[in-house]
Amino acid sequence: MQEITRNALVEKASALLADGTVGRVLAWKRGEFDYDVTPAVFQTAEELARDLVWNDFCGANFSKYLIKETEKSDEKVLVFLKPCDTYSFNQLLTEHRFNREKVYVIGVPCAGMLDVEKVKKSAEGIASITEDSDKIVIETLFDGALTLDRASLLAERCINCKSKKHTAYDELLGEDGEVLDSARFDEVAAIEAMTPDERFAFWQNELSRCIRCNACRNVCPACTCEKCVFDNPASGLENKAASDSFEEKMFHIIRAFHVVGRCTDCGECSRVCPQQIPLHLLNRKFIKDIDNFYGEYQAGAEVGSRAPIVDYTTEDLEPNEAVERGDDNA
Amino acid sequence: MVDMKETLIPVVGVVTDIRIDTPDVKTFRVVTPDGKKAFDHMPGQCAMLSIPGVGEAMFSITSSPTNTEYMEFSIKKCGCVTEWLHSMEVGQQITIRGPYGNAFPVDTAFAGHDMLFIAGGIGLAPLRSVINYCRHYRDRYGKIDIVYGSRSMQDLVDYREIIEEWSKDAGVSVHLTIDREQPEWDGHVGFVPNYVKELGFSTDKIAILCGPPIMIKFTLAGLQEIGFDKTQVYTTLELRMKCGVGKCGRCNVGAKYVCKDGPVFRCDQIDELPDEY
Amino acid sequence: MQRIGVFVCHCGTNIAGTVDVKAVAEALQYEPGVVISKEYQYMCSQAGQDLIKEAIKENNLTGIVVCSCSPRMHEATFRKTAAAAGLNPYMVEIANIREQCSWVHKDIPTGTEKAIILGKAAVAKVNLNAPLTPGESPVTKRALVIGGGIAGIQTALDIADAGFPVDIVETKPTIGGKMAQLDKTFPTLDCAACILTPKMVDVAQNDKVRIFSYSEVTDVSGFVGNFEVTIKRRARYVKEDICTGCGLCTEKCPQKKVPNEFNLGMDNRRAIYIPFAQAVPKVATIDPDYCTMLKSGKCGVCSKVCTVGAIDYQAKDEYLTEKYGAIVVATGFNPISMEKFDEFAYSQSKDVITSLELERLMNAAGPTGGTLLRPSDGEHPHTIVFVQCVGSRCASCAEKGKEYCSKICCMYTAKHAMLIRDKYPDTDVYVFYIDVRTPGKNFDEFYRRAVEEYGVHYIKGMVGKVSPEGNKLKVRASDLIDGKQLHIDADLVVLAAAIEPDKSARPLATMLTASMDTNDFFTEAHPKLRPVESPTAGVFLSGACQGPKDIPETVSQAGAAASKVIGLLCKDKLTGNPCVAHSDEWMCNGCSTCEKVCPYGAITYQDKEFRMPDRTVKVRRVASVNEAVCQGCGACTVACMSGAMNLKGFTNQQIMAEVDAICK
Amino acid sequence: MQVTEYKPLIVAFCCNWCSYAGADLAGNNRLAYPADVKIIRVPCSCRVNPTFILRAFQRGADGVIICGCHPGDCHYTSGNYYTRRRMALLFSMLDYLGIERERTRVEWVSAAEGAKFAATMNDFVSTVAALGENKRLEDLRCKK
Amino acid sequence: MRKISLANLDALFAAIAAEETLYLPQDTEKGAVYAEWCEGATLSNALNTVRSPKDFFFPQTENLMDFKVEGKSIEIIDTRKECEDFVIFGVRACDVRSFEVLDRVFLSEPVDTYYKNRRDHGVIISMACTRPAETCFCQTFGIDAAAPEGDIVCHKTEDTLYLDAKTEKGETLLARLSALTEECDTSAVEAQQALIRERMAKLPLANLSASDFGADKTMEFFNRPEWKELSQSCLGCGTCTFVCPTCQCYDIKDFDTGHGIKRFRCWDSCMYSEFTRMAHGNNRLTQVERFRQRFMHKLVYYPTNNDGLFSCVGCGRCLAKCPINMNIVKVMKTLGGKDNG
Repeated sequence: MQEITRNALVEKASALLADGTVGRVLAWKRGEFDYDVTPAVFQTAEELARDLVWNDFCGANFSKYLIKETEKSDEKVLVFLKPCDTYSFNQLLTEHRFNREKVYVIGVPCAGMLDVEKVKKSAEGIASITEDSDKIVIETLFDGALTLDRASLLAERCINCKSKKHTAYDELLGEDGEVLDSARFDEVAAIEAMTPDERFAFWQNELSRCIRCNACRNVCPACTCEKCVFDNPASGLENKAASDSFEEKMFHIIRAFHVVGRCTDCGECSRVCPQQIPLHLLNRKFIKDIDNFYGEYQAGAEVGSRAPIVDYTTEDLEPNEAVERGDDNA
Repeated sequence: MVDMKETLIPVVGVVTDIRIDTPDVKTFRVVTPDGKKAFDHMPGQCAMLSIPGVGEAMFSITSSPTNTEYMEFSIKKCGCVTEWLHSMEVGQQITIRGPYGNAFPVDTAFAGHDMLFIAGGIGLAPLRSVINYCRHYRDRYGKIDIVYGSRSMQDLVDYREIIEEWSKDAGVSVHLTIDREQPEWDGHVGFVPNYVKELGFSTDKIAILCGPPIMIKFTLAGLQEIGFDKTQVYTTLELRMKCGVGKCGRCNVGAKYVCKDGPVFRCDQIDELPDEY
Repeated sequence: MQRIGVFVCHCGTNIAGTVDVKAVAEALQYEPGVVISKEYQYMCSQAGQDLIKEAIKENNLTGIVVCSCSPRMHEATFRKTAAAAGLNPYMVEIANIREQCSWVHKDIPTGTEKAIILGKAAVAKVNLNAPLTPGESPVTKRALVIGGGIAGIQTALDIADAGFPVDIVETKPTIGGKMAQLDKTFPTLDCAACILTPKMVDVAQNDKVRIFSYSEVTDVSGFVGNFEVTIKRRARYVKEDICTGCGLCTEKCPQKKVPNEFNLGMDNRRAIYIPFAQAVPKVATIDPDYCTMLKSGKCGVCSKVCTVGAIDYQAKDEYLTEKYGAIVVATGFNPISMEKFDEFAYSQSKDVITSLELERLMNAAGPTGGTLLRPSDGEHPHTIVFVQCVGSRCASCAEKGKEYCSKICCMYTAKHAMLIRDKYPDTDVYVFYIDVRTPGKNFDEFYRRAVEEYGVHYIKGMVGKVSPEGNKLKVRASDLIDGKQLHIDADLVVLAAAIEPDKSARPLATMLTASMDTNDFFTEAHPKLRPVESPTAGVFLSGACQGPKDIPETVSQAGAAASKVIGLLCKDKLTGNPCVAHSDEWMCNGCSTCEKVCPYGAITYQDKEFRMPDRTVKVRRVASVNEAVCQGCGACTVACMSGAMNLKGFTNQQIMAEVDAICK
Repeated sequence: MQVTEYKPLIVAFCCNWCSYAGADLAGNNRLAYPADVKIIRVPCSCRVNPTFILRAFQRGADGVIICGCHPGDCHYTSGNYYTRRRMALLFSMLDYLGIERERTRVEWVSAAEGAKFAATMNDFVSTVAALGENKRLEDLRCKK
Repeated sequence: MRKISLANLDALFAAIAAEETLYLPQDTEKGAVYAEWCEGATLSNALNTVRSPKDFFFPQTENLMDFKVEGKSIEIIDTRKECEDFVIFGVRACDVRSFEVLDRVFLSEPVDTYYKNRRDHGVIISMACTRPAETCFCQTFGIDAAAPEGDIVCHKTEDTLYLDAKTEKGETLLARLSALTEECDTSAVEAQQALIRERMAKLPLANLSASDFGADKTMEFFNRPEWKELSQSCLGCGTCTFVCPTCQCYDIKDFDTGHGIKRFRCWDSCMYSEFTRMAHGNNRLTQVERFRQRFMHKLVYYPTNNDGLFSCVGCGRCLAKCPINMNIVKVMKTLGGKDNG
């Protein structure tokens, strides 16, 4: 259950629209079903009152939308950011992707978001979903009502939440949290602990399901290139649907490499993957390695920080040792 | 089943002649390896040329169907396929498939009419096929007027053919214009739409327009000003064609597929399409 | 599509011996873009170059591939050839089928197959080459010489003679370097001071030369013709322009117990000192480590005695930034530490000394006034043992010594032995050696005189152990020729210590981006053909910083370096390397990642207006590269995610084409 | 029984200033190494984009080695330091994906180390040869 | 009508697989997928597969032809091969309809022989849906989940599978399986159909109507201002098009293998910003146009050219998979006035 109510968001946004602080509001919009929430731009208090939602399914990270949204006019854009979203927000500012002055950030505390896939796995034919503190009640079409532990339906990225602390905001609703000690690298470590053959089999199985829909890339707040190398025939890397399993590996390795030191581990890639490929495990591997090799670094923790991939010391470990070092940490 | 002809599989073509028309337009003559024309076509139809490894691109066939020996393509350099084509030498093989799209109604709607061809820049390429078809079957058509303009004298495609053949034909009037004054040019200077209005044609003709979108827009307006009806005006939207067979999903303007329903459209038909071209 | 000519060189039998060059030429003829493929005996010869030129003209070639020796050898040659035939020089690619093929592979099928693949890769690359035009940059007509020893002095003088201003930066309070510490010089036995000090005076008096003594280089930026160097002028607490060098302060200073480094610690100096009588600049320097005034604020004697008021206890290190067109490195050498050579008891006995210490002991201005006396008891030594190659040619003792030959030891030892025998005929002198190396004009004659006229005992063999016993040094050695063990009771043992580059060289090399070998000697641009240039453009090498050398060699190299500098400074403009990074502004998203990895600060950002396809105007932040500053490393190209940053001459597409061709 | 010896295909990226010169020196000194090694000259090891490495594997390479100046000796001062970090991360990722770690390597070879160059290549070729054909990063379309 | 006890299902599958390759939905940790049947494989109970079965006829990538290029000459190699017979089991009513939608594109002149080849050799065994999901809206497009089309139509009850051949292909196959099945009446099936129809009527999207859309309505919808708002959060990814059973946009590309050129066809998406970029420019410049194209195509353009047939089958995959939960239902509800208001 989210600490802040939907009405608090509506009131706040309406007030800021009314006094002219902002011209538009980026927030979550109600959909057909209780779990179906769409990012939307609101321009009037009426729209907000009618359609804004704030519930356990507001996973979408608005940071990347700000690039497009701030270009549209001179008015300020109000955006609601969850703690993890603020990391992406800062990272985008580090990369000069939009003008901070044109954004009004309201930080919203987050109690974790539910994984729609998990919800659907536990119930067929969902008629409605209601929250009741730590329980989720799902009314189904054919099987009556189900009551489930909220914790059991939390998204992986929320179970392993890295921070409840907003790293950027103009105004905060409720209390700010702390950076957490999460177990987010456990899954990576588990894969590292496999034999090379097992690792290969694991990733071959995962990546071969990729349909190259580019949802992971297009949702990724770190993927903001004017033109992606994979869309650019001149890059020599362009490919659309994979004709050979090599291409999926190429795409995902290079994509992960391109966001090294820039990925904030927001987890959107895994959330949107229609094939449920655990893409965050690629990015997290890089984050884990960076922490191990070069000292802890959290992209987006502050604006203007220098990522380890664009830095060095004269005493860095050798690439040939890196793999072994990885093992030791496994 | 696999004995069926597959339209996506091309045939080999050999480039037997390359003519430099303008600084960025070359005309390529293509035959099959055994020296024949790859396939028959009608004026306005297109063919897909390709260089394996570089890609495919659609071009209007600029030679007339009446030419039974070979096909010609006037191609402007823009993009990687055309760049490659421009760097070819005689004897190079390419692949060719087609013909694609509909044709100008040369034997139906056009028959017996006075013809007014209006082209800008590389826009002459698709019209050349029709012009030469009409010249070939001269008695089927009335008076032929050709208004052709380009940025400069050097940018006039097929200049030699225009001067040495077209303008010498009986009943064919050629009106050339260039955008800006040039010392060696003693002809008309000015943009095509204005020139058309200046020339003030009688309105009992079929007009065929081809050129950059902006030219088409203003010339059409100009024609209407001098009394033409949109049903008398034809143009071609070949630039939107990609796969050639109307299946790849790109060429449609509204519900019309340029590959199948076009590329030749009468201007009143275009009016019925949503504004997406 | 390019029109490419392929030219396969036989290089006599160097290539043709292991590579079927005809087969290579034939195989490459069918590669995309290739219109002509030829082979010839020596492509780099005039006839070979003419063949290329003619082919370019006849076939309207737009690019050429030369399959020959390493591009490091003749890329420039063939670029010039292409340029002479009207082809852009950057439309040339070299397939290295000699150093990286024919010379390392044995049989013809293997060599030929690989040569063809390397040729294909070069063809694939040249297909994507674009003509490049180098940018131009102005030349600052001033040179910097780092190091004020004989090498630096000579270089500075020669540059100044040509009319260009030159600055010398010397870390010591005086210039003069190692040569100022020497007594006599081989093979002429003339006095070092007599030939060096006039040069020191010359340089001091030359109005084109500025000397920054007691100073060091702390930062170098820029590039050939346009270096910007920060020089730290260490506080000497004496105003250089006021001090007359009278020396009164150095006599009155109460702090007398400062080891005198000029005499290698064999005597003491004051806390305020002038290193030696002929020092340039002849001004005093206060040693802050020993000066009581500076350490505790109590004393001030020197200030009181100074008649001109030159003392300034408040002085601070000063930094000045100067622009230079060329930089000469002349950081010289030092004997290696003898601490680790326990077998020679250097640390245990004062009477085991190094040759440089011996120089001071024999120098009239030295601690003993030129009389050879044992450091331990001031007695006259009667038996002296010289040990050669201590730490030199020492493959097995790399942890304490050097693998290379220090080159000068044989000669100076002969000099020492001869001088001792001449001055003290009652002395027995033994020299233990591995080999005696005396190539050089009048060198062998000099050595033979030591043996034949002066009766020096040269013994081929190793000294196994030196052990102090009483006032003697027991020397155990082997005589390899007679095959017996020798025991000598020596009064003095002189170690010919290996020499190594000065410790300041390594950080300096980093600042200069100049490369060094594993021994920290500066690498020359070419060991034979460009011996006084560093691979880093605009950086030149003078003296022992490049490798062990004696005075005549040092002086001639100093002159050579000067002439290279003069050649550079004579130019008004330099044409740069056109293989620099370039940002495709349409693809750049202004993220600043490339800027962070650029070692030269060549990338800046600006807001630019772009006309978008929908005819709106958008202001975007995009990167641009300063082509004069970019050195073309390519770090930015990999940092750039979108591929907006590319390196001309080594584009992503070109390298991938090479990869593809190799992996075909 | 006739066994054709398996010949791996090795792509070596060598920086122009140190390793390429080191390879030349190996040639000057006639220090042999297998012809399976094909060298691509790059200005600096930091020019090597991970995509080049994957591309080589896609196209049939069995091993990729990157050679640059020794850390601290980079002609461009810091290029190889970036290489070191980039490749450390990339190699670790490839290993994580179960791709044989021995197929990729970074070696620092100076212009003076002709012998090291030859020895490195000999060692790398035999290591890769022992692994056999690259199956895990291959593109079947590129197989003959 | 024939029937077989569910206990004998494996035998049925084995019998089919003995002669043709048999594909059926199988459960994985990440949802149901069509996979080749092999000993021990079980039929998924899931409503539908994550990816649609369009791959069987229009695979994500396929090689069209090869080229050998040497010097200036080119050799074209026709790599087409006669496809082997195969059977797809358990196709839902919506997906069966999608084949008709695809047929009208690929089998219209000029016939796409790659598609036809596979289509000719595929037998479709469909399966009625007893437990439709909240995202289902096939009935909007006149599809009856209780009575799918297909070569053979199946109904699965608690203990029995009922099979009914609807085409010649189906008859042939069913005849071959006659030893395993037994003739039966239609009462059980009819009972199930009644239940399905009752359930369908109760679905949240049961009342969604397509009547506002259809042939020749281009001008009515093309310039509607709502497109902008609907498309504003679209990521421009291809998820909806790739999970869609009827999306068939493709691209033809060449791949240089180093020893020849492969010309292949792969799925493309009209949602991609690069989709209509050609040498002369891009005629769908912003996501508004691309987004509009997709839905106009499904709801207007396709019906205009295909006798009013919609090219959406209401399978609900895009509703489930769109990263931002924008979908055709929301588009229809926003644009379609009177019935969906």
